[in-house]
Amino acid sequence: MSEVILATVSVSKHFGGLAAVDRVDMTLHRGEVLGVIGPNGAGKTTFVNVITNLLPITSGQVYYKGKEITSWPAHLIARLGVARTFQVVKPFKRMTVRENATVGAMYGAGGRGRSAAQAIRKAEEVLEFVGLGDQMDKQADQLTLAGLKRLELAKALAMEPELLCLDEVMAGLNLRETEAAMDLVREINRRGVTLLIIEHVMKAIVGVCQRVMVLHYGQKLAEGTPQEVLNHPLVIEAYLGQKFARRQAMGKA
Amino acid sequence: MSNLKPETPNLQSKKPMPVTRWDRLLGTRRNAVYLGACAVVLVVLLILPHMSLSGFVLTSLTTALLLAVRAQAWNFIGGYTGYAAFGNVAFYGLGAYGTAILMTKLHWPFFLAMLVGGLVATVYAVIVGLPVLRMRGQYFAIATLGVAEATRELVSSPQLSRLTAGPTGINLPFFRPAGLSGAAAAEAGSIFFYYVAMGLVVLVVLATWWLTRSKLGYSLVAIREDEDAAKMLGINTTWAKVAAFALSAFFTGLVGGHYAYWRTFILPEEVFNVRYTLEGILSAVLGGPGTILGPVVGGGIYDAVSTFLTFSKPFGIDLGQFHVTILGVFIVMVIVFLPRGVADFFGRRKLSWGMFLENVRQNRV
Amino acid sequence: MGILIGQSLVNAVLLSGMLALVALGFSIVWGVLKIINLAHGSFIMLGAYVTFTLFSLYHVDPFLTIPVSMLALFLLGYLIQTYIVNWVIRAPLLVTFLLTFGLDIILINLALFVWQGDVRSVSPAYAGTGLTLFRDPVTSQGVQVPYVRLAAFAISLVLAGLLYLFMSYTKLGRAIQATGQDKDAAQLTGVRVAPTYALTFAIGAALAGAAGSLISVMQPFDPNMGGGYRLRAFIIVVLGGLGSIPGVILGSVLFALVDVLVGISPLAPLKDGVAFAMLVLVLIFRPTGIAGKAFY
Amino acid sequence: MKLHLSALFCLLVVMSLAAGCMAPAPAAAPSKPCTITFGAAVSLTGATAKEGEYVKNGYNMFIEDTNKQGGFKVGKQQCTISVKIYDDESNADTSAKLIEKLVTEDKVNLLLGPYGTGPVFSASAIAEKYDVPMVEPGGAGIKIFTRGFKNVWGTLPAAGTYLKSAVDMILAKDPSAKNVALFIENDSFSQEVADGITPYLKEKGLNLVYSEQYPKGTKDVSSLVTAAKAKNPDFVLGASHLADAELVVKQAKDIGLNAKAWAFSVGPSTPEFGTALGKDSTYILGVTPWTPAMKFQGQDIYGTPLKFSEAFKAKYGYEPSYHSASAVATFIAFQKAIEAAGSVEPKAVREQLGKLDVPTFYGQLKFAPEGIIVKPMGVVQWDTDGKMVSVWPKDIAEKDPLYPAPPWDKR
Repeated sequence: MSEVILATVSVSKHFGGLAAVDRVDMTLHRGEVLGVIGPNGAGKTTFVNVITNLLPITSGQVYYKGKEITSWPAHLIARLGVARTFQVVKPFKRMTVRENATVGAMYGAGGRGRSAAQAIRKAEEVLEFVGLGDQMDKQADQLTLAGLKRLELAKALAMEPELLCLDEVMAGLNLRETEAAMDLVREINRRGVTLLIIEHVMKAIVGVCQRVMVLHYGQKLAEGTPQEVLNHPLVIEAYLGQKFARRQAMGKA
Repeated sequence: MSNLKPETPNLQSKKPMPVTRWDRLLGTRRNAVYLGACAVVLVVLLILPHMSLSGFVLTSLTTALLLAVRAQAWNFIGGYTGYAAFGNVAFYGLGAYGTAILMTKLHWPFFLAMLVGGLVATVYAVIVGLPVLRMRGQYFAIATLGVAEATRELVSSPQLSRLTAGPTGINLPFFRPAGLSGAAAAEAGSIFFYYVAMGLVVLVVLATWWLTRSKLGYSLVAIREDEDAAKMLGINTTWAKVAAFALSAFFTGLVGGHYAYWRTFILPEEVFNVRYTLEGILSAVLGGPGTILGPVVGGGIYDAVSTFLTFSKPFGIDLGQFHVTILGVFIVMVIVFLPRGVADFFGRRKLSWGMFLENVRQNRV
Repeated sequence: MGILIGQSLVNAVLLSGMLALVALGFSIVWGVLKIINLAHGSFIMLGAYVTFTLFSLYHVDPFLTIPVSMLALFLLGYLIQTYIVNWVIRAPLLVTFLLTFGLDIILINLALFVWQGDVRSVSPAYAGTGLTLFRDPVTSQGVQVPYVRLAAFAISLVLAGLLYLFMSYTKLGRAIQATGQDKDAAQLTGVRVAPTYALTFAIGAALAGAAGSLISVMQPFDPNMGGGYRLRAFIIVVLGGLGSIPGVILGSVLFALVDVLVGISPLAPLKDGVAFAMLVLVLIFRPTGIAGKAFY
Repeated sequence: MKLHLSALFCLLVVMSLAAGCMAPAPAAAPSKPCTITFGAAVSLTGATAKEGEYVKNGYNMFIEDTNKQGGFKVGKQQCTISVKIYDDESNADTSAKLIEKLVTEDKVNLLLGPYGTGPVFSASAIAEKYDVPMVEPGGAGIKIFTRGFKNVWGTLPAAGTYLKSAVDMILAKDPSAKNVALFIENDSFSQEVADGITPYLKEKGLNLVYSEQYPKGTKDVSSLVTAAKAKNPDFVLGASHLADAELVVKQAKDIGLNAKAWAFSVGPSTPEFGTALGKDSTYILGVTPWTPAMKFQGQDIYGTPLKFSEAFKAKYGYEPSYHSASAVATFIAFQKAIEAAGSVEPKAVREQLGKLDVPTFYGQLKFAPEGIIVKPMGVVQWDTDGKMVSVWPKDIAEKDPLYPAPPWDKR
């Protein structure tokens, strides 16, 4: 098995009394695609936020390529080669698409010693790759949702990361768009980027992930290949339970 | 902010953001007309002093230029970085005091003293900025306002009076051009301070132009648009913000130095007058924050308007009592109908009165 | 020495009452409308002048003028919010900042036109009288409690109390709270935002008016008096924490204590500077203020 | 689009220029048959609008009365005089701009001064720049005169001397007085007052038991008053302006700080002080260069303070304060200098101003080498029937001072 690129040791994040992430251990190997699934509020996004130290960690350690990076400044973690996208897209609205990606190219893992001009070239290359080549001069806030998701991806890729955390890049995309996105993700992985994917869209998970981890109320419920996990009794219970809940809620509304 | 990219073609996108089109217009290096306009203005400004204007007109122009610099300096932190700094007068005052103290106590030459005065302000900005820039929005605004007030009291406190002469202020050496006297000397003086002010404008505009093409510039706008996303892309936001704050402080400090030597005296209540902060911000907003030339133009317009209100009797009516009131009304009007500043005019394909109402509609409840 | 400390504490307590009233209106406007009202100082100033005018022209007792100035400022505030501030309320913070600054200039200069720049002062016959605590039999010195300040203190607390009740037990009050917490959600539950904002702003102005009336009895004033109070309101609200009436009171007590204690120390000339240093520290280490979080 | 831009630039330049030229034409060009035009920037709006108005009224009244009597005598001919007054908004920057305008565009012959330390500082710097003499009625800061300027004269005594005559008076009344408390506003003028009086107290063998500064525009001095009370001083001095003087008195009464005498640099000498504080103002001492009650005998169109104040009252309907008198004094200084020089040439006028030594309704007009008037301050007191009376120095006083001041509640 290849080198461990990211490892978390009983990572926890508490908001007041509530444990959003509860003693989660995880290892991620270079070149792997790990899916993290779980019902809403299971702590998936929080988990990523803690790894990238967008939120201060409560307890536990995070290791990147064997080096402990627990609560390093976020920008340093990013420069190490850990990129992420946001579930709620965060484009730089009053910049053009090109400029958005350029920022990533300037400050990411590959940004050091790169001149503005070089960064711009890099950005254009990445934008072509994610399929925004024809919209580089648009204002970011004029893109469609699908476009914004791609832009989110482009910003991350422009950083030339070794590890890329994708937070629900497929959510809200229609079937065709999802297909396209999945191809894109596979392609990214084929180019040697390790992926940590948070998804609701099971299709996508099964389609691209080699390994899946299930979070429930912040705790790790199960781990294994997609098939194993999806047939895991606890997982089914968790999801069905949630489905019932949702149905009842709809009944009320 | 698209002026980040020189080669950006000037294409019409469906629903252009005003700020951007303005930026693009100003930012496109190959835009001959734009360069031409700059050149024309530059030449005009260069020859103006020699068109035998009265000392008064020269002084008025000088104040306009200085205001332009203050506005553009604020633009670094307020316009590009999106942090509403309300304490820039602290840097203005420190620049003035630094210059005054160096010129009187150590008898340094003016330009050196002014430069160091600016650096004093810069250092102060770094020290203050590290804690204060951790706050956002209104809290930051208030904190900076507080810092400015506190700085004034500190400078005029008996504890520091050995250095700053406390509240009684400092007299600077009087500008006396060698070998000249009377009217000639006076004119030489006016011209000297005019050109220094103009030099500062050119300097600050070039600095902005450089900034918008530099990595720092990119990170500042990224921070303005979304600080978390910026962090996640590997931007050291703390450092970037402090840098912007320091840059802002440096130029504000330089203006302070110019002021001190020009006025030949400084008093705490004068050089730390919150008026200076607000004029700067208003000019920047008037012209269009986050643009290369907007604040400079805004400074010119603001000064012209207030000078006009002070001196003129439109339709023979003496505004007398009311000119400050009218200035207030003018500010309110601009804020209500043109919150994006004059830059807004350049964001539209065709200008119509409708745009004002549109602005209101965007922001009202 | 004992008297010095005792007197200082009394001063602090009495001062805090008045400051609370100064900050209260500022605080709800900020908390609910999310705007810093730079014209708050001018509202206080106008309140003072209402009292001054009634007192000097018709010899109305200053304390009886409080309702008048509150009503006057309430109306003014309502109009300003409805016809000016509501127009830009959703614009970036800078815009509302500058707008209220413009209003401030206008109000001050109109006041200068109407009442001139003279320093005014309202001195009823009973001004300065008070009761003496712990009178020392020998020197017959003691801790003085001036009636005027005592009354002002009481009135401030009463108004604060009334506001609290209004906010938590009336329909309107709750509507204001709801709007403050989440404008859009409130809208969904049928709250009409624009008038609610206007009402809030008006209440803030009315409280400022009351503060002005009280101040006019305690201190000389002129049209430019407002600035200082505006900044004090800032500090107090931040100290106490945005969005809670008890917070405001806590903040003003804190401010008053610091103000008075620094006042009897060699740092006296740095009074405000110390206050601001305190402000910055609080903002850094406890951005929600000391009593923070709670909401109107 | 692009045209917009260049258009905007032109607009900017044009507007600035326009703003300059927009102002009305000079009231009197120097070419006219012998009219002497004076220029002044006075604060008619802003913080010191009131004092500015006093000064302006002084100027206008003198012009009228003088022209009625044929104006100034320059050499053989009689010259009518006129003054051009702008509003400096109590703002030093505007003040400088305006003086520059008066000199370079309105082409005034000589300059009168503004009111307020800041404006006087910047205005006088412009006067020096263009080498045009300025006599100013409204700036007592010594630093205005220690800049080596040769064009600035002032008719207010130096801030440092303000409280001295008050102290002299108190000691004359009561040699046993020992302990002094001093409140100082943190502001240019007040600081100089304090710097002047502090050594003087030592010199007189008094001991300063309490001396503290409070921020400019402070809202509350109760803590300072409390601290001073703990030192129970024999008399209290204030280096202050009107607002904070009133504040100190109000809070001294609140907190029961009593003393045998109270004296303030600025405050009690202005009429508002009495109206504002009512009976609390009684017994309080103020210092002033001039009151209508002072017994000066002058060789000028008014002659005595009383005549001046009657004329002033008749014209403006209120009793003149020292601001107006000082303003008129600046004019008289010019009149005497011009008539002695027989011309309005700056150089000649400067010379004569330096030599000036004449009695006027404002007292002896004589300038120290650096240009500030040499003149003892008079002491005034608010007496029991609510009038401001001059009580010191003896030779010009109308009454003997009331001393000691009873506790607040006994007034």
